[in-house]
Amino acid sequence: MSAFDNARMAPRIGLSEEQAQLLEVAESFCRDKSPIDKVRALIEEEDGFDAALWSDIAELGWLGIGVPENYGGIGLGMAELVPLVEHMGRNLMNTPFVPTVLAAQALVRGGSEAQKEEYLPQVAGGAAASLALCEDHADWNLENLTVSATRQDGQLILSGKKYLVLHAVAAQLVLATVALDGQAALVIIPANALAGRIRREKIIDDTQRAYALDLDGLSVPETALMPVELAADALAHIEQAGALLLAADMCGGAYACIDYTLDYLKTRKQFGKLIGSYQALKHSIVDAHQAYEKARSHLYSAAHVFGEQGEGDMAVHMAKAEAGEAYSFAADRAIQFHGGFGFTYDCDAQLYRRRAIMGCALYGDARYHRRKIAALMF
Amino acid sequence: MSAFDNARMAPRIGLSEEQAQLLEVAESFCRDKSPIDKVRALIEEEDGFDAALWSDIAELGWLGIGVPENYGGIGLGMAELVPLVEHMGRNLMNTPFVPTVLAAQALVRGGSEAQKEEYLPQVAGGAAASLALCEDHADWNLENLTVSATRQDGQLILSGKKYLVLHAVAAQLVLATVALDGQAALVIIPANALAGRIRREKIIDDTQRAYALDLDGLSVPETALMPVELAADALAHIEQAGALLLAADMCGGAYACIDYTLDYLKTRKQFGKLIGSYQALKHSIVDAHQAYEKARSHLYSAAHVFGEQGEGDMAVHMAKAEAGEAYSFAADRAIQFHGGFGFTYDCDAQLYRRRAIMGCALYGDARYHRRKIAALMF
Amino acid sequence: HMADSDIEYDEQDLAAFKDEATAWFGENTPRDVDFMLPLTFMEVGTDQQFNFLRDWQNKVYEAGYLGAHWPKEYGGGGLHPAFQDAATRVMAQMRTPIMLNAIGLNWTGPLLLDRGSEEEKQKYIKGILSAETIWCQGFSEPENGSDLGNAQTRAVKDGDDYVINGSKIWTTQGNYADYMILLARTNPDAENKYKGLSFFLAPMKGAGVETVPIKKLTGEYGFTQTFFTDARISADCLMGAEGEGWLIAMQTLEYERGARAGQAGGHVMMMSDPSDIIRLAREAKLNGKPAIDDPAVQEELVALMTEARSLGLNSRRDKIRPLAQDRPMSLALGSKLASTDFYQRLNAFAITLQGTRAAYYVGDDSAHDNGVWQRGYLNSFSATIGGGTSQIQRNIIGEHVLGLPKS
Amino acid sequence: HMADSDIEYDEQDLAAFKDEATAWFGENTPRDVDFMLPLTFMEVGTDQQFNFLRDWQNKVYEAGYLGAHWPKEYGGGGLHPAFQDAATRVMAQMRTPIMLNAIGLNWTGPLLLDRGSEEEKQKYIKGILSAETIWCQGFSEPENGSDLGNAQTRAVKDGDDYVINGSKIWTTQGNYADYMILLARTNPDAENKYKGLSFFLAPMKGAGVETVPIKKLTGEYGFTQTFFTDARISADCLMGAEGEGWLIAMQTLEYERGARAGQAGGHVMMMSDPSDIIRLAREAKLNGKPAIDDPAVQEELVALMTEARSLGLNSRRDKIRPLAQDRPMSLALGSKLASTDFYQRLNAFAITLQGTRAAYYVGDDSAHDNGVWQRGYLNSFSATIGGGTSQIQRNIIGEHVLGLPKS
Repeated sequence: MSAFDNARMAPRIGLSEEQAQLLEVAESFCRDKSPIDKVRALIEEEDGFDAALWSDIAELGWLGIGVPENYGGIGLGMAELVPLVEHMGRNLMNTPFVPTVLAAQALVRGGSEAQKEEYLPQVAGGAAASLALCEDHADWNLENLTVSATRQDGQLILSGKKYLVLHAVAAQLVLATVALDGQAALVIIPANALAGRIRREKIIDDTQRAYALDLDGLSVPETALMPVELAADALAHIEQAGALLLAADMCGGAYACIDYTLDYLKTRKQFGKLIGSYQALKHSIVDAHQAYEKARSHLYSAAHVFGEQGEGDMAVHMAKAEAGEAYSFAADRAIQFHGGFGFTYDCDAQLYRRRAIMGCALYGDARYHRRKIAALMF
Repeated sequence: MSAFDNARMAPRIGLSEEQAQLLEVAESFCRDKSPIDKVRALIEEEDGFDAALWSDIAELGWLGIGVPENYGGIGLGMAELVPLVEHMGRNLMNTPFVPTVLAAQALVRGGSEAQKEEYLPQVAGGAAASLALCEDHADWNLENLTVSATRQDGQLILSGKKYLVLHAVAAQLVLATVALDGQAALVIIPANALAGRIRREKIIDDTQRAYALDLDGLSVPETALMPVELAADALAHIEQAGALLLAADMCGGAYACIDYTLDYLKTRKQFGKLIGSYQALKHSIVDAHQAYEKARSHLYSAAHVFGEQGEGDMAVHMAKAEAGEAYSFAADRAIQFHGGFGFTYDCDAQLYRRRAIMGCALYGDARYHRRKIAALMF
Repeated sequence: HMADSDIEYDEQDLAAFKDEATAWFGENTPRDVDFMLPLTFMEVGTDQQFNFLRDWQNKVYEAGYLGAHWPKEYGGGGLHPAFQDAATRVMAQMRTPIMLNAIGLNWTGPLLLDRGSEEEKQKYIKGILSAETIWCQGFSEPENGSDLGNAQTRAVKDGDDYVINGSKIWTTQGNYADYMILLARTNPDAENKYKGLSFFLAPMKGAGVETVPIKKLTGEYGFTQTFFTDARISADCLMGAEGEGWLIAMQTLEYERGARAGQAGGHVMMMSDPSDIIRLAREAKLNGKPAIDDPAVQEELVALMTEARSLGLNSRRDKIRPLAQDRPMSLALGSKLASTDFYQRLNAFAITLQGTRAAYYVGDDSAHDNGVWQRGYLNSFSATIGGGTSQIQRNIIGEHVLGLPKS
Repeated sequence: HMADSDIEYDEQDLAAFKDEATAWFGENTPRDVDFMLPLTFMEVGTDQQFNFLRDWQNKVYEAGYLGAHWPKEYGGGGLHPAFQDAATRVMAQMRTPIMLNAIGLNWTGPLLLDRGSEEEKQKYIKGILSAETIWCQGFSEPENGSDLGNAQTRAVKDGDDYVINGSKIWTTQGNYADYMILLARTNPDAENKYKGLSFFLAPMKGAGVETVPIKKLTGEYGFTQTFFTDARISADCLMGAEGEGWLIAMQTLEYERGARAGQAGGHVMMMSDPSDIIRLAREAKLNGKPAIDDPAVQEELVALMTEARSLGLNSRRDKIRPLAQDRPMSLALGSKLASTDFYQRLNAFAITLQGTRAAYYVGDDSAHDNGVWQRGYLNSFSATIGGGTSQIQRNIIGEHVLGLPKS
């Protein structure tokens, strides 16, 4: 039945005025602030991002977009974050933006009144934050938790390790998922408590930064525990929000890497002809472009119906699956079509390809999301 | 483990002298006896095959190849049948050959001494035969049987219908699978008993003939029952033998339809250029050719190790899966690359495409056989 | 020329119109027809099918649900386009039989309304809507399947007539048509092949015009090859001026590709609803279990549903400027490739869900859905080949959208 | 020139030789090396790796398991090719470290043995086998990646020398090599671009030769760009006559493509065993279960194993005349495309089995198999791009095997 209805129901897409304005601003801002030579320079930096750029972003108020006004935010939603992250992806921009706004979402949906009042204004004001979700089992299911917390006279004693915590060193607070009395829960860990517990990870995407956190024996006050009764809803929200933003980043990346490859196809000659005139390359870049357009339609549809029961989840799953496949295919062909140059680190194609692999590894790849859709449909 | 071994074990392939000779004979025989205009003429005929050609085949002794010498055969095996069926497939030749030799295999492996002495010499001598295996449930598992037989004073009373019985009207005997006391069994039904119970089916492959048999209330003497203790082994053998021969037919068809398309690509001009010079067509026909070569290697490997425990089954599953996909892809592109002409019934591309669909529907398609391999490997 | 889509209209009138339409089609849509109805206007193979659809189109037109936005003075309804869109959507949702006179409704009609003379509009528009006069298309030729500009059919001025010689192929309903929009060469010596072409509204019933039905790969009919042997047509049949043929033909194709609006409405093709394949996957058995229980099948079904949704989303997104300006025309020019390849993949996959029953074809009791999937797969090539093959479409997108050099 | 493969040899000798080889490699294959060994000769990025592999090749040669079938008088073993084949198979099965001097062993060596002068054979063969003299290849140029015939590096005769100017790219081990097989232009005015080329055995250590390491997309090294600035090499370095360069280069590529025999043996690339991915699929978890339990994963794994087997079967079938004569050269010319695309697909798929751990790269404790799959995927482009891209391969097959017109 549901499948029947879903198929009959005309899928919806739309763009709010705020989205349209942000799309315009983000396009020029990200292009100007993240030229490729700067991206490559940041690769060599330990923290991998530009603090000045970070405060620019804070000043633009982008960190408060998803935060309610009464907590110092602008009170818009996920939909308005999509155009921003899309253009960050187009320009391979790397800052703690995504982990920070996702952490804010976790607080909005899962924090106590006191916690929201304490932390949301900080985050909306420019304090970087992050989420510690991934574990050694490599599972995308956020409720599959081996890291645990136990109560001990007013304190929570944590045990276990978290992985792929984006920009953990820059974050002033890290929200970690833990199993408490066999239930999923979120605890807020301040930066100072993490001293000496952070290891930078060697990840495939050189433009980003991820860290492993050793939480063994770390103790935080019980006040750091987010209300357990809100945890399940908050985690479900994070999974959707994370997938949506990663889809945006990957859609943007797919566009940029197709564009980058087109430049080469229009200027590089072999056997006396521009290589873009050969159908082997032309038709396959067309296929990449078609896949990108498809993914972008799903992305803005998912942004438009985000949060709606059923329809909203389905749209996000589709957007993440399509964006991941479109980006992966486009970047794979980008390397190939650049020939010998494509095999060098100097060619940007590999930067896109590596970011695509990273983007699929976070918040679920195409196979994972198609399974979720199947579960909803069949 | 097994997967590990299988991967390490260098896959084997070889060609016996008999195979080599038959390959040579079959190539010219099938080409001469089955030109395309004759194939098209036979489409209009009710029985769809040429009786004279059938007796030629019988005279060549091909029907006895898989029959032991002491039953009037030549005493070779399935491996020697492969080159013949491959070239029948290349030339879209249609006769009761495949159902007849498979019925013979069923008798060799599953018949009583008396039955073998009575029927095998007939079949080896030119009597067409067929197998009634398929049922309404459309399942490829030969042991999934709803058609049943019950004993009644010395007789077996059958009930139910069989489908896709190839050349049933031409067959002088039909071997049908039935459930007897909840067990799979085979019964031998003489042609005369089938009068008025045969309906010609409308199948996708116009070059072939298939019929539905209404067995309800049909009674045969208990002597028509093949030894029940041999049934399981016989059915397993038929499944493998059937898959191998269909793979051979489809490999042959894939080659022929690539060849047919190449002729067009080398002579047809559009926009002033031979269309075969466009990479969109050239590279995709190359992919079809590569898939064909792959399938053919698996085909002759499967013929070479046919019957070997484990390795034999695996090779047949791979051969059938690869041949089905190679033929389907090649014929699909053959229609497309013939453009407007490809959309007409006059273009042979559709004959190949329809035969490919038929070939996948019989004895299991690629997905089915890959599942079988997975079960063996993992 | 037609109700300006920018002028206001009363939303309540529209809602009322939509309700009436829903009611009318609910009442008048023919039920359980005892022969196979064509799913597209290219599959009209028998007189029975033709007569049935001609009556149906006429009935829909008389009821005011076809050409509702075309000018009153020529036979249209004179309403705002939103009204026809509403009626069209109702027909699609209720899966009513297709409109027969596709070339007239979607190509000739809008073309005449956009650039036809007053006489031409007076003479042809009403008959197009009522299906009284059937139109066919004469662009492709046997030797120039994809290369329309190279058309060789000659039209030689002779007094008040043109004398036509040559042959056209892929004429839909050619054996029924009263008129053909004909692309013919009036000047073989023009500076380039395009400038030598002219555009005619040519009668089909005259002497020297012969149509030969083409048997499709499905075994059915629906197209003809049309032969012109010294066929005389009045010089009035020339549309525009001599040498403008290519220009007019290209504009005509824009209506087909949906890159230009103005079509009379109603659907001329019935794409199988994607949800049909889910129903099939529930009914069909693989290895004794419903095909839909197989995870690999589920994964492909999901991919197909995702694809199906993207087709609708792409066309809606194309109307949202900020989301469609990076590469102008991308979504419009990409839609044919996307939808036709999807439809082919959908039908091909559906066949693989049927186990041994994949072997059956239209007309066998054992065939799933009476073989509609097998037939639909074979017919899907009309869309991946006709109107510019998928390979040509990739050239168009690569060159006109992505700016790549010509092949 | 070498032990004629048609002459007889004693099967027992061969069996004994094989047993000895198995025993020797069992004993001498280095175990638990504490740094990452290159999987191919194109991945030698550090001195540590280079020195290790040079010693290893020398040791294998001294033991008589490399060039066993090359003529004794030049440093070979003088045995029947079947013996070297046996030794090579043992090395592959035991996955021993690769042979370092790939260009020398597989390109220069056989070339010299087939058409080199007596002096050249005396001078170079032994050093190739012992890894004393390392060889590199100088065909491709930055501006002519796929278009070798268009090489622009100049070689100008000046007295007893040639003066070389220009630049070559993708020189494997260029920073270590003693000699380069160099394709250079001696006559810019030849009637066609091919006839202007000549072939040199050029020393790399002389003045005016500079090599600059290229950082690969993996972040590692292994290739250099080589710059010639008025580099003087003796006229004796010319192989064959002036203008024969293209001819000799094409023959050289036939050794690479395996279309010609005579290579010294031993493996210069270690393809990850297909069964490794099955082990990965058992270890890696998807949604809390071993990836291999997922039916969709199983289906792709089976397709990959089937593909892997077909690579071996194709080359065996190529030796069975009646099964390889329909389209001569088909299996030989198709093998590069088939194997390189397969290897890329294998590694790409392996990454998708790792869940969140797909995000790790070489050197992280959390990376599966220390990131060999991620790195293998990125490195796989060296094979789909180098030695003629997959697109060029399809042209070659389409034109030379299927007889299609040139693009």
